[in-house]
Amino acid sequence: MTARIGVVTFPGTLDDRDTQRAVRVAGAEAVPLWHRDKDLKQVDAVVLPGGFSYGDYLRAGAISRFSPVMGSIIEQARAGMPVLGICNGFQVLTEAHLLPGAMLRNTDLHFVCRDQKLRVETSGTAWTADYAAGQEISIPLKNIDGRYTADEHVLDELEAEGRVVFRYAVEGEAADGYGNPNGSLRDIAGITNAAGNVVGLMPHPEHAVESLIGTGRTDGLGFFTSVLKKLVDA
Amino acid sequence: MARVVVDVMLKPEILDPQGQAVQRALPRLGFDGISDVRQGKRFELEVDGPVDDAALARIRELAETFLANTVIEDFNVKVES
Amino acid sequence: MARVVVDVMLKPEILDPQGQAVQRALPRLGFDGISDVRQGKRFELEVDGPVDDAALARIRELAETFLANTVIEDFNVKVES
Amino acid sequence: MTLDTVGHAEQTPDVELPWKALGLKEDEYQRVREILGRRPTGAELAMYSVMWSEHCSYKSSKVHLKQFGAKAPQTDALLVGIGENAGVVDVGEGYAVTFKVESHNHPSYVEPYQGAATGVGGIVRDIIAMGARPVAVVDPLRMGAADHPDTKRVLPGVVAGIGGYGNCLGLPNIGGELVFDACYQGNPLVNAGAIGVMRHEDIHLAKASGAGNKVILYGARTGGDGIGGASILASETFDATKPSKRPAVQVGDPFQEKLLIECTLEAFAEKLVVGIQDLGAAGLSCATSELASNGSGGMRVELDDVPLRDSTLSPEEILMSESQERMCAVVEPAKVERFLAICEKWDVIATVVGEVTDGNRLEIFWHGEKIVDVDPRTVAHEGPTYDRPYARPSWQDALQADDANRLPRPDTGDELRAQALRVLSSPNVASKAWVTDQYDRFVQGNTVLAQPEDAGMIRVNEETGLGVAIATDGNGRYTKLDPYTGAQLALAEAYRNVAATGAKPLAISDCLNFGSPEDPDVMWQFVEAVRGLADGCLQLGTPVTGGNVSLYNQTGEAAIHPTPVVAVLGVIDDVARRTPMAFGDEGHLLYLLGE
Ligand SMILES: Nc1ncnc2c1ncn2[C@@H]1O[C@H](COP(=O)(O)OP(=O)(O)O)[C@@H](O)[C@H]1O
Repeated sequence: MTARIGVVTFPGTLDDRDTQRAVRVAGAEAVPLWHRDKDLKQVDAVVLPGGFSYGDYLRAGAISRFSPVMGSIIEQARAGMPVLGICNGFQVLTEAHLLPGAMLRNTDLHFVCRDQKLRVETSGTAWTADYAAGQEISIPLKNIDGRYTADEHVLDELEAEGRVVFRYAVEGEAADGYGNPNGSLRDIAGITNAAGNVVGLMPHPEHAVESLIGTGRTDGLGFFTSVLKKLVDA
Repeated sequence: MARVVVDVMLKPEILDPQGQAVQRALPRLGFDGISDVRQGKRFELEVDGPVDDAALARIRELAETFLANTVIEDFNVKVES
Repeated sequence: MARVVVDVMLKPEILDPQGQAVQRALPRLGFDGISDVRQGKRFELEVDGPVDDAALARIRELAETFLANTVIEDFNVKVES
Repeated sequence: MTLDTVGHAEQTPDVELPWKALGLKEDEYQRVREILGRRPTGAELAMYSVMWSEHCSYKSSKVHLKQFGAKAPQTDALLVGIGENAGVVDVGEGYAVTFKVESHNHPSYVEPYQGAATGVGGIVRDIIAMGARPVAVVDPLRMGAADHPDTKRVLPGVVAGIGGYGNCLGLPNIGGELVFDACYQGNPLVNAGAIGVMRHEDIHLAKASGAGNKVILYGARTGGDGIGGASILASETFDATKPSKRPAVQVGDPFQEKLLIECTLEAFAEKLVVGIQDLGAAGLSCATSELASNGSGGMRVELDDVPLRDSTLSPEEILMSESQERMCAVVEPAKVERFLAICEKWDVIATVVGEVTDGNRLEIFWHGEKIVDVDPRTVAHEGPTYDRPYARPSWQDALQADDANRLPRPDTGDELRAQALRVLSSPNVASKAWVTDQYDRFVQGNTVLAQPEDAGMIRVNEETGLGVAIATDGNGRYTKLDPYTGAQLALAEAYRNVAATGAKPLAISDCLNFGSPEDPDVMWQFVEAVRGLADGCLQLGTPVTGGNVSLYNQTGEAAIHPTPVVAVLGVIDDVARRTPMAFGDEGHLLYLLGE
C-alpha cells in the first residue's frame, strides 16, 4: 500500500494534472479532490496546486478559500495532515489563515516566469525531509502576485522558530535565476506552520520532476518523496 | 496638502468579470440581497499645492488620458474632505 | 435599491508598486505637484432592501472577511448618496 | 416600436434599411433582396451584413486562397482541411493535432490589453471547438518603432494581455515573434496561434444535424459588445429610444474560458455533442448560420432564451453581439440533461435556445414572431466574392534596385565592431526575454522546448514520447521587396526552425496581414504572396490547414508592409531525441550546412 495524496481542483486551477503526475512519479497514488466536495476520500496528504482559481479575481486565493473542500482541509491540517500549497495553493493557505502573512503584486508589476534558484532553509517539515538545510535547488517560478509580506513581528517569529522553509537565493547572476524575483520580504519563498505539516511556497516543484520537461531538472521531486517517506514510515 | 480621489469604474455596459466573480461567491458566504457588484480602481493622489479649479482640471485631464481608458472606463474626480 | 461602496486600500506601511508606477509616470506626462499616489479597489454593491444599520453591519462584515484581506488592507464602507 | 418580422417585411417592401451604414454595397444589398425575394428584416440584414463582411466572408481573398486547395501536396496527414474552425493533422499513435493562427490587430491598437487578451481567447475557442484540448499558444507580434511613444502605450499592454489571458488559461506560451518597424505604428499586428491535441475519434465539426436535436448556448451571457453596426439598425430604423451605448471593445474573462475548456472537454469525453461552434466575430449570426448550413437540416432558434447581460438589447443586437467566451453545441434530446449537468458542475451558464429542424431554413423567433427566415447557406457560404484588380506597383522596380550593396562597408575592425554592435543591440535582434518571461512556458508539464529556442515543442504522449513542434515566422521587409519570395522565405524559415529541433514538418497555418485590398498595389502583394506560399507548400509537401486573412491594415493611404506570418507544425516520435539550440558538451563539432 502506498500513500494516497489528494490534489485539489478549484475552478481555474491549472497545475492539478501536472501535480498528479508528480505524485505518481514519486511513487504515490494521486487522488483528485473537487472543490465542492467536503469528502477528502481518506487521503493521507493534500496538495493545493497552482493556477488562477476563480481567475485570481478579488485576490488570489480569496474565493477558493471559502470552498467546501477547504473546510475539511483546514480541519485536517490542524489535526496534523501534511498539506502543501504551491503558488495559488500557497495564496489559498494564507487567505485561509493556515499560514501567516499575505501575497501582494510583484514589485515590478509583471508576471514572471523563470527557473528560480532557492535555498532550502529547513528539512524539518513534512515536505522537505529529503533536502538538506542550506541546499540550493532550482525550480520554475511563475506568478504575478508572489510578493510575500507579513508584519515585522510575524517575520521575526517565523525566523526565530525556523519556519522560513525556502528563500530566493540572491547570490549570483540574476540571469541565472538568482535574485528576489518579486520583492518578497526577507527573500521568503516558502514558509511552514508551527507543526511543520503545512507548507506553502510560490515556486513550482511539480514542474521539476522529469529531466526532459520544462527546465530539465528534477529538483522538485524531493517534495513528493519527502512526504511519501513520512507517510509510509508512519 | 490635500487628497484628491479618482475612482475609475468599467462602463456599465462593459463586462466586469471580477465584480461578477465576487457576486457569485456571496451566496456561498451566506450573503444575499446584493443584486450586483462592480469592481473598479481607486486612486488617492496627495496634491502639494491648493486644490483649486485649475488643479482639478489638470487632474481630470490626467484621469482622462492616463488613469482611465475611456474606451472602456468611466472616472470620477473628487476632493476628499 | 441603494448603492453601498466599499473602498479597499493597502495599509499605509505596505509598499504599493502600482501607485508608485503611476506616480513615476506623472513627470513624463507633464504633471508635477503630486507627492504621492496610492492605488486601491472600489466595490460598488447594489443592495436590494433598505440600507439600515443591520444591512451596513453585514456589509462591514463582508468587507472584513472577504472583500479586504486585513493582513494587508484597510477598508471603508459608505452609502452612496 | 414595430417589430420587423418577416411578415412585416413582406408587407412593407419600400422601407429603407441602413444597409450602407452596416457596410454592405448597393449590389450586395440587392443580392440579399433577390435571395429572399423580398426586403430583409432588420435581423436578417444584421446577419447578412456581418457574415458578408470581409472579415467573415473572405470576399476579396477567397478566389486566391483556393490555390491552397488546388496546389495542395499529396499527404496522408491531413484529417480536416481548410474551412473548419481549424485544420487537423494526424501525428500518429491515434493522436491528432489542430492548430491555427489568427489576427486581432485593430482591437489591440484601441485597447491593447483587452484586444490582445481576447485575441488569445478567440483562437483557443477555435481549438476547443474541434474537440481538442488546447496545449500551447504562440504570439507573433509586429509593433511600430521601439522608441515611439505610442509603442510604449501599445506593446506593454499587448504583452500583458496575451500573458494575462494565456497564463490564466494554463496554456504554455512556446513561441512567437516581436518585430519593430515604423510601418506598423498605427497598425500593430497582434497574431495569436494555438495548438490542441485530441484522439482521432474525438474530432468534432461545426455541424447541426439530426432533426429534433437541441441547440445549446453556453458560457458567458450576451452583452452589447462590438455591435456598433447593429445599434445603428436598432436605433435609427426601428427604435429611436434604445440606449446608444454599445462598447466597441470586448473585455475578456479568461477564467470563464478556462471553465469553457473543461466543461466542453468533459462533454466531448462523454460523447454528448453532435456538432459544435464557438462564437467569435459575428456571434450568434455566425454560429447559427454555419452550424445550420454545414448540417443536413435547418434550425429554429428562440432568441428570447439567450441569457443576456443587458436586458435592453434588441434582437438584431443579440444576433450580432461579439461577447466573448460563448459556445454553441448541438446535442441529442436524451443527452441534454447530462450536458447541462456538466455545465452546472463547472459553473457555466447553459441554455437550450433552439433545435435542428427538417428542411433547410434557419428561422429565428423573438417574442413568438418570426424575424429571420433564410437559407443559412446564403448567409454563411454564398456571400459575394470579388476578383479585385491588382497590378505590380509602379515603385516596385525602384525598391528592388535600392539594394544593400550600395551601403557603406566597414573598412576597419573598429567599424565592423561598431556595426555588429548596432545590429546586435537593435530591438529586433536584442533579447526578447523581457517579453517571454511574462508568459508561463511550464504549465501543463509537457513543455520540451520553449524560448529562447527557434521552435517550441510539446510532449503529446507521456508513455511513448510522441511530441509536436511549432515555429512561426514572417518578414514584412522581404515580402515588400518581393511578395512571392518573401512569403516563401517565411515558410522556409519556420520549416527550418521546426526541422532543426528534430521534428518533421507536417503542415502549416498562416495569418496574412495586408493593407487595403481596394488598392491594386496591395492586392498585388497579396496575390503574389499567396501564390508564393501555395507553390512553396507544394514543393515542401506541407499542406495549408487553415489560417486567417487580415486586410485593411493601414493608416490613411499608407499600408503596412505585406506581412504573411507562417506557422509550421511538425511531429517528433520521441521528444527525448529533440535537439536544443545550445552547444552540447565540450569536444562536439560545429558544422555549417548549405551554401
Ligand atoms: N512575442 C513572443 N511571444 C513568445 N515568444 C516569443 C515572442 N517573441 C520572441 N519569442 C521567442 O523568443 C525567442 C527569441 O526570439 P528572437 O530573438 O526573435 O529569436 P529568433 O530571431 O531566433 O526568432 C524565440 O524562442 C521566440 O520564439
